[in-house]
Amino acid sequence: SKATNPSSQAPAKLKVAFIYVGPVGDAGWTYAQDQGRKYLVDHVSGIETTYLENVPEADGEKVADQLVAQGNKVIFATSFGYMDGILASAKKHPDVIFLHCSGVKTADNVGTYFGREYQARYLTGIVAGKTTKSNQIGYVAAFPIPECVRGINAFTLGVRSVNPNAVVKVVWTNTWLDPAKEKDAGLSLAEQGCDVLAQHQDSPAVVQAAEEKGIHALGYDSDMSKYAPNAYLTGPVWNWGPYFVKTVQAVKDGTWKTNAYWGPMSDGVIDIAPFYHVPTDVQTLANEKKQLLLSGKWDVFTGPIKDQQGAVKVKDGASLTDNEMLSLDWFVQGVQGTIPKTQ
Amino acid sequence: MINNWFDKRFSLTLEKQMSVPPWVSLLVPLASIALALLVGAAFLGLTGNNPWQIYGVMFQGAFGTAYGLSETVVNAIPLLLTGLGVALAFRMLLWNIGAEGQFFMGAFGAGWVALSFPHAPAYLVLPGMLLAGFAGGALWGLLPAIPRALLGVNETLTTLMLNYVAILWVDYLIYGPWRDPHGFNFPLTAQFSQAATLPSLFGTRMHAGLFIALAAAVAVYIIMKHTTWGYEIRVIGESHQAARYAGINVAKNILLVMLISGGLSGLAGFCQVSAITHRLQESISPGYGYTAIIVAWLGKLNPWAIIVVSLLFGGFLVGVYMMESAGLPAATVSILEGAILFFVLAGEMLTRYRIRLERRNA
Amino acid sequence: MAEILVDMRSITKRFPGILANDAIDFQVERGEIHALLGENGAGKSTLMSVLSGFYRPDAGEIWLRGRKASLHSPRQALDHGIGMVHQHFRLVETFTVVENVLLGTTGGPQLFLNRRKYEGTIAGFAKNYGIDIDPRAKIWQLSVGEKQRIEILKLLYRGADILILDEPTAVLTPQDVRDLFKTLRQMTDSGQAIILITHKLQEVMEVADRITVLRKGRNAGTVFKKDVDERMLTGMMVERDLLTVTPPRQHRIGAPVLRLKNASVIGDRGLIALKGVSLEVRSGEILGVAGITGNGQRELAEAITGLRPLTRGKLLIGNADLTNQGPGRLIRAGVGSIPEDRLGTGLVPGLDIYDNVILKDYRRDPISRRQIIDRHAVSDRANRLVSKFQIQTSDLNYPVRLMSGGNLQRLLLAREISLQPKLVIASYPVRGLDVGATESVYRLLTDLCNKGVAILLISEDLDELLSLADRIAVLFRGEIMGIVDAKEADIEDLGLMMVGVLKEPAGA
Amino acid sequence: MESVTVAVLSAAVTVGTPILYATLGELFAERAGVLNLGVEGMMLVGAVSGFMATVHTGNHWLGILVAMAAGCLVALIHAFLTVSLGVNQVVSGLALTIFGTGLSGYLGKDMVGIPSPSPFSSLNLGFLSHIPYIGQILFQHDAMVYLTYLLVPLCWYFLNHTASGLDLRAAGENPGATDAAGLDVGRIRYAAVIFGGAMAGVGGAYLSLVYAPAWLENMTAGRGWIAVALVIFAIWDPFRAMLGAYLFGGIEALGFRLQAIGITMSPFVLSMLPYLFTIIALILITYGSRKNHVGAPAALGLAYEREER
Ligand SMILES: Nc1ncnc2c1ncn2[C@@H]1O[C@H](COP(=O)(O)OP(=O)(O)OP(=O)(O)O)[C@@H](O)[C@H]1O
Ligand SMILES: Nc1ncnc2c1ncn2[C@@H]1O[C@H](COP(=O)(O)OP(=O)(O)OP(=O)(O)O)[C@@H](O)[C@H]1O
Ligand SMILES: [Mg+2]
Ligand SMILES: [Mg+2]
Repeated sequence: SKATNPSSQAPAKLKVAFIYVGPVGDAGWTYAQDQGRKYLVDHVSGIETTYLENVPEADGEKVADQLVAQGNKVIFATSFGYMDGILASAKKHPDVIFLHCSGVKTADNVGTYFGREYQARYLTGIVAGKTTKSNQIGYVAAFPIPECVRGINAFTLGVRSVNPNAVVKVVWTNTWLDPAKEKDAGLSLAEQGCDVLAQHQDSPAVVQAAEEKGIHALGYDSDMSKYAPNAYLTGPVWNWGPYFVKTVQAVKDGTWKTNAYWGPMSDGVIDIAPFYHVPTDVQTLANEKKQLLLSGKWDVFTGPIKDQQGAVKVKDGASLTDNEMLSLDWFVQGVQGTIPKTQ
Repeated sequence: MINNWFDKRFSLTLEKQMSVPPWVSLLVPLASIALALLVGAAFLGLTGNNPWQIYGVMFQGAFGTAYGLSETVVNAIPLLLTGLGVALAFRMLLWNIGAEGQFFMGAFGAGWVALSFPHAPAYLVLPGMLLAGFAGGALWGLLPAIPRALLGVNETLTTLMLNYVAILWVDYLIYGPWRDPHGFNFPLTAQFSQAATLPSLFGTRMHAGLFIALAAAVAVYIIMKHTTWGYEIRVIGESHQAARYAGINVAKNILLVMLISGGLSGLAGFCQVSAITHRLQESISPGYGYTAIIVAWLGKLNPWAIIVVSLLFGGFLVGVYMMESAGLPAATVSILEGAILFFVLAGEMLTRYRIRLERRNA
Repeated sequence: MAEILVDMRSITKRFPGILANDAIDFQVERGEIHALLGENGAGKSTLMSVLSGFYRPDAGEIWLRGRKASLHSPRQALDHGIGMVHQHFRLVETFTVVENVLLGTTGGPQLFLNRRKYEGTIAGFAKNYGIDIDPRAKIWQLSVGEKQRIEILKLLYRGADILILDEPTAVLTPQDVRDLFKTLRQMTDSGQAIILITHKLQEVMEVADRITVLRKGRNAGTVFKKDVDERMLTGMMVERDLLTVTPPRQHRIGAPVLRLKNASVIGDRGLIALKGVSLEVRSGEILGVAGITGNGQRELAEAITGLRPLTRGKLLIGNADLTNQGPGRLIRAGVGSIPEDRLGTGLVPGLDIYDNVILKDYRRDPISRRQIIDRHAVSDRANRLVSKFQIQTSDLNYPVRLMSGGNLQRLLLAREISLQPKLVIASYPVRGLDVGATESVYRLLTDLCNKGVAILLISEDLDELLSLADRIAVLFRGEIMGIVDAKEADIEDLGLMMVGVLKEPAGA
Repeated sequence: MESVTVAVLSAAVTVGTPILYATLGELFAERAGVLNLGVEGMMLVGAVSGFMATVHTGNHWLGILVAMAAGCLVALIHAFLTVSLGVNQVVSGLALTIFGTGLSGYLGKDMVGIPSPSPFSSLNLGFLSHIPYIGQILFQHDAMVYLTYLLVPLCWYFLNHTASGLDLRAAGENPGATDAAGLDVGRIRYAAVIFGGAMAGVGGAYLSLVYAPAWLENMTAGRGWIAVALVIFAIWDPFRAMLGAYLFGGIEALGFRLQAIGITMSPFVLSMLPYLFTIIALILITYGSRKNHVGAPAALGLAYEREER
C-alpha cells in the first residue's frame, strides 16, 4: 500500500498528493519524482502522501478535483501538460495549494517549481567536450520543447567552453519513453561519427547504445553507470526531495506563499552524477565551474552567445532572463539540428 | 462415486437457447462482474490489500457522491458517443474499430473551426465546431468504407490502421503548424475562445455534450428499431446477397453507415476538446475509441444498454484513480479491468446456454 | 443375414424449441444401400450428423459392428469407418483437390508433405472408383458435381466403409446421378454400406435395398424395397393422404409480361454468361428453362431480377423498358423471384420470420409509412402467412436459418405470392424438398399461373418441366438452343439440345 | 550516402526484429482463423518475465524461454475465450492488451532500475560478417536476429509444406471442413494462438533482453499493434512479414539518419507512411484476390462451433 506514515492515531495529518504523468517504474522522470516523495515522507512528520500514476495530461483537472475531494491539501502536478487543469481546479479550491512542475503560470494558490537543470547540463558539456576525440557529440532529445532546447544549448555552451571545435548533433525522438527508439537514435548518431552521446530521455537506452559502440555517454535522471560500465561518464540527476520537504514544511507552518521556484544547483534540486572514466583534470575543470555556479556569481546563459547562424543573441555582459530561458526556441552556435517551427 | 450416482439419476446438459429471458441477460453480466470482483478481491487480498475497502472507495468515488457522479458522466459522454458509432457499424457487421481515429479527426475538425474563428460568437462557432467535428469523424469513417464497399477490403484492418494515421496527424499539427506561438513551444494549440466552449452543467465538468450524446442514443435507437433504414442495415449485416436481392444498395449503405458511425465518434472528439481540454493536445483521449468497442459489445449493440454500460465504464475510469489513491498501483487496476472484461465476456457467452437438469427415466 | 454394421438405439436429439430426433432406432447392414426418407425437418440430417460424430445425442446409444461406440467427434466416427457427405459441402475452397483429400489423413505431423507423390496415389485411387479428377485443381474452380466427387473420394481415401450421403443428387445432372449410383453400387459390392438421404422416390426405388422412413423425428418403419412402392412410401412419410392432384392449368394466356431481347451478360468469372438471349413470357403462362446447371440459368434469373446488368439487349416488363434499372425497380414492377440460394439470398438467415416477410416491400405502405416501420402490420402479415401457408415453426422470433428446407421454401413462396407479382422467376423451386412440399410448391405455382401471373421456371428436371410448363427453352453455354412447346416436346430431343448437339429454330 | 544506406538497412534489421517475432506469431494465429489484438499485452508480459528470469538466473537464454512460456500463458486466455467460448475476437484481444499491460507493470515493480546481468552481444559469423555491405547489413547482429533467419523459412516451410501446416491453414479457411476431415479445430487454433503468444513473448524479450536490456513499463511502445498491421501487409506470408518488419524498422531508422544529416521531415508524417502503405497494400491484395483467391484466411475472426447452424 502506498499510503505511508503508519501511525493512524495522530489527528489531522496533512495530506499531500502527487500526479505523475508516467509510471513510477519508468526509471526516469516519474521515478525521480517518486524518489523525492519518499524522501519527503521520511523527513516530514504528520503527513500522508498519495500518488496517481500514468495520468494523461488531459485528465489533470479531473484528477486534481478528485484528490481535493479526498482531502488532499497540497498537490504536486509533475508535468507541464497539467497546466490548464491545475489552474482550473485551483480556482475551484482556493484552500488547496497546487505546485506545478515546469509550469509557467502561477496563481494565489498555484506555485510552479522546476530545477535549473541546464546548469548540470553545462557541466556535463564540459566533460563531453573534453572527452570527444572526433569533435562530434550526439544528443538524443525527446521533444523540441524549451526544456530540451535549453538543455541542448547549455550543454553545447559547456562543450564549446572547453572545445570550440566540437559540434553537437541533435536528433528528436518525439517520445519520452521508448527504449528501442532511443537506442536506435543513439546508434544513428554513433554512425555519424559521434563518440560521446548525451540524452534527454528517460530510459538508459542511449548509454547502452554507447556501451555497445565502445564510445562514451552521458545519462539523465539518475546515475546510469550500471547500464554502461565502460561508456558512462556522468549525467544530470534530479533530487526533488529537499524541495518537497521545504515546501510541505512551509505549508504546515503556514508560511507558504505562491512563487515560481526555479531551483538552482545550490539548492540541491539538480546535480550531476559521480564521474566515471573522467580524467582528474577534467573533473577539476567541471568542479570549478560547479563551484562558480553554486556561488551564484555566474550563470550559463551569460553573453556573448551566438545562435546557429552566428548572430549574437546575448550580448557580452548580458544574460537571458528566466522568462527568455523558459521560452527558448533557438539553438546556440555549435548545435547541428533544427527545431520544427510553428507556421 | 458421487459423480456416478449423479450420472445415473440425472442428466446435466448445456442447451443452447435462442431467446434469453430479460432477467437472465441482466443477471448474468452482473453475476460475471461480481465474480470478477471476487477473483480480483482474492488477488488484492493476496497482494496485501484490503479489497473491500478498495472496492468501497472506488464505488463511493464513482457513484456515491454528486461530484463523483458528475465525473462519471463526463467520462461516459465520449464513451456513449463512440460506443453508439461503433454499435451502428457492428450492426451491419462492419467491424469499425477506428473510433479512436475518428474521435481524433472530430477533435481536429472542431479545433480547426475554433482556432480559425477565435472571435466568433458562441452561436456561430459552436454549431460550426459541431458540424466540423462530425464531418472530421465522418470523413475518417468514410475513407475505409470506400474500398470496403467497392472492393470488399477488410475494414477491421483499415480502420485500425487509420487510427494511427489520425493520431499522428494531430501530433503533427500540435508539434508543428498549429502549435501555440505563445505556448513556450509545448505541443499544444492555443486555447479556444470562451465562445467555443460547450456550456457546463451545474457548475461541474459535466457539459452540454450530454444532451448531444443522449439525443444520439435516441436517434440510433429509433433508426435501428423502427425505420426502414435500420431494417436495411440489419439485412445487409446478415447477407449482402439478400440485401441486393431486395433491392437494397449495399455499397451506398456501407458508405452511409460508416459515415455516421465515424461522425458520432467525431462528435465525441468535438465534445472533448470543446468542453474538457479547450485545445488540441496529446492525450485528449485515454483510448475512448477502443473502450467504445467493449462498451458497444457488452451493451449488445443496444443503445439503451450502451448508455448503462458507458456509465459503468465512465464510473470505472473515475474509480481507477480512486483505487490508485487508495493505494493500488495503476498496473493492478489494469489487471483488474482486464480480468473483469474476461469474466463479463465469458459470462455473456454463457447466457446463450441454458443448463438443463433432468431426472433420468431408468 | 448380413452383419449389422450400425445399430443406433433410441437416439434423441433436441434443438432449441424442437425435438429433432425422438428415440430413433436405426440399423444398417453390410453391403446395403439404405435409403433414409422423410419430410423436410423429419430429422434425417440430424440423425446422420449424430452417427458421423457432428452432433452429440441427448440420449441413446450407438453400437458399431456389435460393440458399443462413443462418437463424440467426426474423428472418432472416421476411425470407425463412418464418413458423411453433407448437404453443404465441406471443402476448403482455396486448397487443391489433393490437399482436401489429404487433410487429416496423414496421421499426425508430417515433416514433408510430398504432394507430387500423393497426387499420383490419389488420382490412381480415384480411377479405381471410376472417378476422374485433376488432383491439382483448386476446389473453387470445380463444378458442383466435381466437388461432390471430391467429397466422396475424401471418404473412400480414408477407408470409410459406412458412407452417408445427404441429398447427393439434389444438385446433380441426370448423367452425374447415373455415375454416382454406379460408384455406389460398386462400393456396396465390395462390402461397404451406404446410407442415402433423398427426396426423389424414383431414385430410392432405383438403388436402395432397404428404406427407413422418419416422421417428425421418429422412426416410422424400415422396409425392404421389394416390399413397397412409391405410394406406400409416401404414405409412411406423411400422416394424411397427399392430394397428389395438382389443380388443372387453365391456360388463359394473355399479353406478354416479360420480354427479354437479345440480352447478354457477364458472369462472375468475367466471361460472357448469356449471349443474345431473347425470350418472352406471357401472363398465365409457364415458360420452362431447361439445361444442365451452369449454362447460364443463374445469370438469366439474376438478369431478369435486376441483380446483373445487361451488357447488351433490353429487358421489358409489360411495356416498360426496365433495362439495367436495378432490383428495386423490378420488384416494384411486380417481378417476384424464388432464387436458387434460398437461405442467404431469398431469405435472410439470421433474421426472424417477421423481418423476412417484409424483405421486398418494407419501404411501402402498409409496412412502413414515412420511413417508420409499422410493427403491427408486420406481425399481422407474418401471422397470416404462417397460418395460410402452413409454415411449421416453433417460434416466429427465431432466426429462419433454423427452419427446415421445406418450410423455408414455403415461407419464401408465401412472401413472393403475397406481393401479388405479375411475373415470378422460380429457380429450382423444389430442390431438396420432400414429396409433400414439392406438391404444395407445384400447386402454389399453378394457382399463381391460373391467376394470370407469368412464370419463368428454371429446372434441370425435364419431367417437372414437361408436366408444368407450356413452353420449354433450352439453355446451353449461355445461348438458347431453342424453345419448344411442352406438349409436343420430345424428351430425347431436349436432352440433345441440353448438350448442344441439336439446335431448333427459336421462337417456336 | 552509401554508408548511410548500409547503416539504415542494418538498423532496419535490428529495429524490425522484435516486430518480426510478434508478427510471425500473429500470422500463425490468423492463419488458423483467430485474430488476436492482444499482441501488445503479450509482448509486455514476455518482456518483463524474460527480464525477471534473466535477473534471477543470470542466463539470458533462460530469459527467452521464460518469456515464451509467459507469452503462451496469456495467449491461453484469449484462446480459451475465443476458441472454447466463441467470444468476439476483437473484444477479447483488446481486453488482453489491457490485462497484459497491467500484469507486466505489476510483475516488473521490482525490476525497475536494474541492468540485465547478462545482455546479448553481437555474434560474429566469420566470413559472412565480412562480406561487403551484406555482411554489415545482415550478419553483424546478435543471435536472436540470426534465429529469425532460420525461423522465417521454417515458418514458411511449416505452413506450406507440412501436413500440420496444411491443417492449420484449413482451420483458418474452413473450420467446418477441417472438423469434417477429423481434425480438431479447437486444438489447432489453441496451438496457433499459443504459438502466437510465445512469439510475442520473444518479441517483447528481444526489447528487454537484447536491444535495450532493461525493464521499463510500457517499453514496447505500440510495437504489438504494428505487428498486427504487418500481418496484413505481409498477406499472411512469413517472408513478406520479414520484409515488412524491416520496412517498418527501416522507416524509423531512416528518420533518425535523415535528421542527423540535416534533412528534416516531420517525424509524424514519416511515421504515418507504414500505416498508409499497409492500407494501400490491403487494397491491392483484395483487388488481386478477386481473381486468384489469395488474401485473408476466409474464416478469420469467426468462431467455430460444431453444432451451430
Ligand atoms: N462475422 C464476421 N466477422 C468479422 N468480419 C466480418 C464478418 N462478416 C463480414 N465481415 C467483414 O466483411 C468482409 C467481407 O464480408 P462478405 O464476404 O460478407 O462481403 P461481400 O458480400 O463479399 O462483400 P461485397 O458483396 O459487398 O463485395 C470481411 O472481410 C470482413 O471484414
Ligand atoms: N444445428 C441446429 N440448430 C437448431 N436447430 C436445428 C439444427 N439442425 C437441425 N435443426 C432443426 O431440427 C429439425 C430437423 O432438422 P434436419 O435438418 O435433421 O431435417 P431433415 O430431415 O434433414 O430435413 P431436410 O429434408 O429439409 O433436409 C428441423 O426442425 C431443424 O430446424
Ligand atoms: Mg457476399
Ligand atoms: Mg437434411
